[in-house]
Amino acid sequence: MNVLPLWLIPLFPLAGFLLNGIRGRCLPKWQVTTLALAAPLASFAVVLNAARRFAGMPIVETCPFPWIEVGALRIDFSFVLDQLSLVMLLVVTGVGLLIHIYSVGYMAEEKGYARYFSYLNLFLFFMNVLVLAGNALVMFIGWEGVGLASYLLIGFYFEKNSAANAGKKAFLVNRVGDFGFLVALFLLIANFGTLTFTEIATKIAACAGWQGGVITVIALCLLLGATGKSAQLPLYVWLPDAMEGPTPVSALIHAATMVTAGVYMIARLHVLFAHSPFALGIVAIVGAATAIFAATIGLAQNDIKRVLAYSTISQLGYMFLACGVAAYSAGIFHLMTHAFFKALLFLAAGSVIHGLGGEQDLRKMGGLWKKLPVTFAVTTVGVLAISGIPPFAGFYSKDAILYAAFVQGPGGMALWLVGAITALLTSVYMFRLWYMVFLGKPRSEDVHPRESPWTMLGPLVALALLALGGGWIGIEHFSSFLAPSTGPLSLEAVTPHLERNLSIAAVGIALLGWLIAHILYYAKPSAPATLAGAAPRVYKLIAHKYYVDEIYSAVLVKPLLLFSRCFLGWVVDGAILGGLAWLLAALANLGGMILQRWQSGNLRSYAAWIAAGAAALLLYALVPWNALWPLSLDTLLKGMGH
Amino acid sequence: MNGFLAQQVPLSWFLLLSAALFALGIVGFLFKRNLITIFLSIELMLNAVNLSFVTFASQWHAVKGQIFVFFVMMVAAAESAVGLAIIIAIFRVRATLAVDQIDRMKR
Amino acid sequence: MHLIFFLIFAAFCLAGAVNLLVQTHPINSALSLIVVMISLAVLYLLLGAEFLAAAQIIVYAGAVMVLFTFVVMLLNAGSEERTHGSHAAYSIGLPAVVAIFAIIATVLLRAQGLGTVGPANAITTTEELSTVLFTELLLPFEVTSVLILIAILGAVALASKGRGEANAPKERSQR
Amino acid sequence: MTILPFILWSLLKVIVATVILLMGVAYTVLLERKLVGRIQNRWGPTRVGPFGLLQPLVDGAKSFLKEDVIPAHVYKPLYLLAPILSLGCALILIGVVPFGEPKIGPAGMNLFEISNTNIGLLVILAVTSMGVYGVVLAGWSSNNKFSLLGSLRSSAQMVSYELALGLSLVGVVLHSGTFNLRSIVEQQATLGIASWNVFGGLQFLGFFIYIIAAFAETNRSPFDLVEAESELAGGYNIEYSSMKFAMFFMAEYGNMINVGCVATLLFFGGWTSPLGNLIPPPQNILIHALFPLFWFVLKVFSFLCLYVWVRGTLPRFRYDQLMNFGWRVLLPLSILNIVATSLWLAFR
Repeated sequence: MNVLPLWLIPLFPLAGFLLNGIRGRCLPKWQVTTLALAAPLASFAVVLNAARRFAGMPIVETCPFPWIEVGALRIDFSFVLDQLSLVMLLVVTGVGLLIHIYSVGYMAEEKGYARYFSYLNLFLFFMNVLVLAGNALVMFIGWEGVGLASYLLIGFYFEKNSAANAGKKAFLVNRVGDFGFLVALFLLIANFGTLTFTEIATKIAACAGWQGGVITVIALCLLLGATGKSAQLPLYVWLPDAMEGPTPVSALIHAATMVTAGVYMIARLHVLFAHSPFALGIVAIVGAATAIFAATIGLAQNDIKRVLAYSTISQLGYMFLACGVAAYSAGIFHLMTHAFFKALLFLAAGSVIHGLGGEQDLRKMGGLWKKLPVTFAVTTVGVLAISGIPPFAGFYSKDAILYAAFVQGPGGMALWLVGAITALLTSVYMFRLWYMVFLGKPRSEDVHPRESPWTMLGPLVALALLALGGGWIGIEHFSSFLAPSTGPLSLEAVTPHLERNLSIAAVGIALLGWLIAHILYYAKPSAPATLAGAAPRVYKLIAHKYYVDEIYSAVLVKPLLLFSRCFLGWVVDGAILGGLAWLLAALANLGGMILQRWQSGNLRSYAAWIAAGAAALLLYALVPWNALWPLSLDTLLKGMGH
Repeated sequence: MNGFLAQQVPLSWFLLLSAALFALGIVGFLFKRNLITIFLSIELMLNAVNLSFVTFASQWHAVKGQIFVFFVMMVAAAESAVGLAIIIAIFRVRATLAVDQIDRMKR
Repeated sequence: MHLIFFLIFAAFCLAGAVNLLVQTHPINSALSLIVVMISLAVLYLLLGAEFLAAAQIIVYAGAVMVLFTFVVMLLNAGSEERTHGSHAAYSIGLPAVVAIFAIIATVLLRAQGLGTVGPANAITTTEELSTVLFTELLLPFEVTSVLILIAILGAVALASKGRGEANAPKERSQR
Repeated sequence: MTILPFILWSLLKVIVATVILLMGVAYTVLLERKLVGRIQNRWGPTRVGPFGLLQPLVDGAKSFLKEDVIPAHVYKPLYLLAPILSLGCALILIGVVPFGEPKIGPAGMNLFEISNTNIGLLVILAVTSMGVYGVVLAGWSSNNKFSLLGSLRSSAQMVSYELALGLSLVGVVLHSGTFNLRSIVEQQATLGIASWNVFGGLQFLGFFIYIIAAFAETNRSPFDLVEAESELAGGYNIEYSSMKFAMFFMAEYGNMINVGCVATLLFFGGWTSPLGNLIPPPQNILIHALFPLFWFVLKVFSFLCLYVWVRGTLPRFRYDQLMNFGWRVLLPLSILNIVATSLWLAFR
């Protein structure tokens, strides 16, 4: 078992980041490109090598020196490679590599080419650290690092105010989640005395009857962290705004990899959730609610990337739903297929935007299938995959999740229902997008679309193939492979009937959604408007994304601002601190006025004072005060003590 | 005659001399107006201290006391080089060596 | 013999130091200090520190004081001016000096166990001195050499006319 | 040891040595005038006495008898002090110089040296370093710009070259392991010329640095910028006349003799013969006593001739050349000599 050292995997992107970040400005473009592509390629090669030789036993690699050692607590800098992280690594480096290649074409004309790629490599570095982490603290480093890279890349066009604000928003909202994660880390240290995943598992296993209690608290804190990073209710608000970044970034970070870190984290720490049914239920409810909530918003969005963003939130909800019903492998399976088809859809959208010269509004597109044939083809694959139509990848994973939910009993039925409705909505808005972009008549005159270069189309085709065939591995194989890491997928009451019926129902739902979209957006283009007119309030509510941003602004941001300005600004800073400062200044001034006569600048006066000081010191040191004066300072202090 | 020759000198006399020289050095520092003379007074104080070092080295039969004086000499040499350079620099700017007139940092 | 020498050269010392204070011209003060230093060298000899006696004359009287006289001559320093710049020097400094001397003298006169020196006392040879200096105290010795190097550089930098100062007289003449 | 004979004998030795030294000084002047004359293809003094041998006495008498002028504007105390200091420093050095093999005389005294001290070499350096004050004070107290320039030059020059001078002797000290001049000489006696420090001690470089630096210390040509007749009209002693001038003059030649003595002692085996201990000492007590004295005087005499020869041959340095040479050539070379010597001593 000669696996190359694990630390090589994050090392290459880090090297790429450092080289491009420091020297990139001065290098010619082809060298920047080579460097930027070599990093993920090398990482991917190492991961492939590891995957080929992986024999089922987790590989742990620990830095020989202790990283943090406080009392009994010892935290090492360790990496671990097991089934879960292997799958994740394949997705991260593989999709990452494709998106790097795509970016070469997409970003070719942009300023800050080297900066872009150095950030992208930085992201890949931190993502690899996150995935490979052998304990929660290393994971936290990756967690924060991807947040940083995400912030930098969302604000890549920092000249644009909206982009800069979106970056800040993402950063701040993520802080709320990170707070949860940190509290969970502290609780873990306090209760288990370790942060290493395997040790936590053994310590929990040691007392099998331990349910709920502090574990629930830890799990809920972790869930808060996960909702922040993975854009779940209530912390999803940053993700739609994050679309301000370049489209490949949206594909890589905000669809395929980083936002799935929450799912990964829950799967990684599933032992905690397994001992807290309550937390698990909350996970499922959050997932289901987010899924349907985001899907409804997605129906009414007109920005191509925002539709995809809400779709991403919705699909992430699916993954949480899967985790919530303890079907972690199903969640990871969906994570993988979603990475393929959502990256594909984002990149295809990017190709459309690129072809239209930056246009993102769905209402100005239409009939592009002739002009952008390859993009059209791959988008079709993506849409079919996300809608869950066999034999595309999405069908298998979504089916697995819905099935896993369904078999959970009555509560599971409800979850299944929500999931099914979400699937319908997903199908509707995805085909809506498909119809509005590619079919029908061109809605705008002044667009001159041109097909993208092959550096962009190549990755698209590759991802399309993955989106087509990624699910054929089947949930049974996948979950049995993952079983050592995430536990077996417990599908009781497995009856072939039920599974087949549910699959047929899911396909039927997806086809129904297609039909609705066909009617509304192709056959009868005027229908949506009448529909919106029929229920204007509902339409307005959805179109304004349920006013969540406004509510957050009114409930949280505005009062906080008011508090800062009035109390902190006027009272604390102005009156108390300012007054104190003024008082101190006045005192200093007064003292200075008195003392400045001393500071005459005359050397001899200074010397006189020095001599006086020396005389005083000598007097103090050499004269036996105790003998002269019975009440010396020492006796005085002693007397006070008694 | 020989008895007189063998007469011992108490070490405290050396120390008293050292103290007197030191005090005279301080007085020089306080009451001399010329920068160079003030500097000379500092050297006088250093020498006074050196004398007490050598005396104590003799008292305790310790070589290190003498080595300390050796170090003081080296440091004093360095100090006088820098100090005199400073005096030259001051004189170049102020055209005077009277300390009472050199009481501003700015020109 | 020691007593005679001590009395003679202690007297020279004190006379030189007092003369340093009394003289108004810096060159006289410097010469008085040389007298003090040479007398001190003799006292070192009495105390058995023969290497220090030679070093005292070579380093102090022969190098440092030459530098002083050189600077006095270079700056063509005149006699002291009678100025009254500091009252503190009289009102604070003088009592302080008296106090310092009085305290030290009191302590010394009351001290017990201080020895004496006479012809029978051993002489510290240069070998003894250098053995300690180059074994136990090698590091301080080397550090001192660095200090002296820095002092040389500092002195050169201070005394050489910088670019800014070379222009300074011109500016003044323009005003 | 009783004290009174000790004091009397010491006094006697001091007087004899000083008188001989002063006579030596006087005749060194004659030697210089004769030799420089021959170098310049003239006779030098010939009139007074046979070959002009009485010339120094006549010169001395002239100096004594001339009117002793003290200019009105000089700073009198220092003006008077300076020549005394100069000559005093020049004469005092002979006190530590052993000029013959140790011979125990009456009152347990060594006849051929005034005092034998552990730190003889350091005393020589100390007194040399004090010698600068005579020149400096003379120049300053004369209140004359030429004198002042001369003394400024001299103090800078002497301080600069004293460094190289002191460092050049470190090699010898390292080799002999003592500051005691008698021990240094006795160590060079074993193999005669082969064990002299300049050859056997490998102090060839040290000797050259010493002799060059010593020329500068004594303000002799080619380093006589302090006097520099053509530039400073005589330099520091321009305001001096009669006996006070003669004292400076004598100090200069006394210093030459001192340098010759030190070079002889440190580098050329002192009083030992070129064959050293290789030949048995002569049996006759008188010859045994005077034989080393002869060698010592011969060696010093050759150094005096070297002085004169150099003066007759080399032109004067320019001032910047002088400083450059001292700081950039001699000082590094002397440090090199120390390093090389210590390495040799450590690894031999």
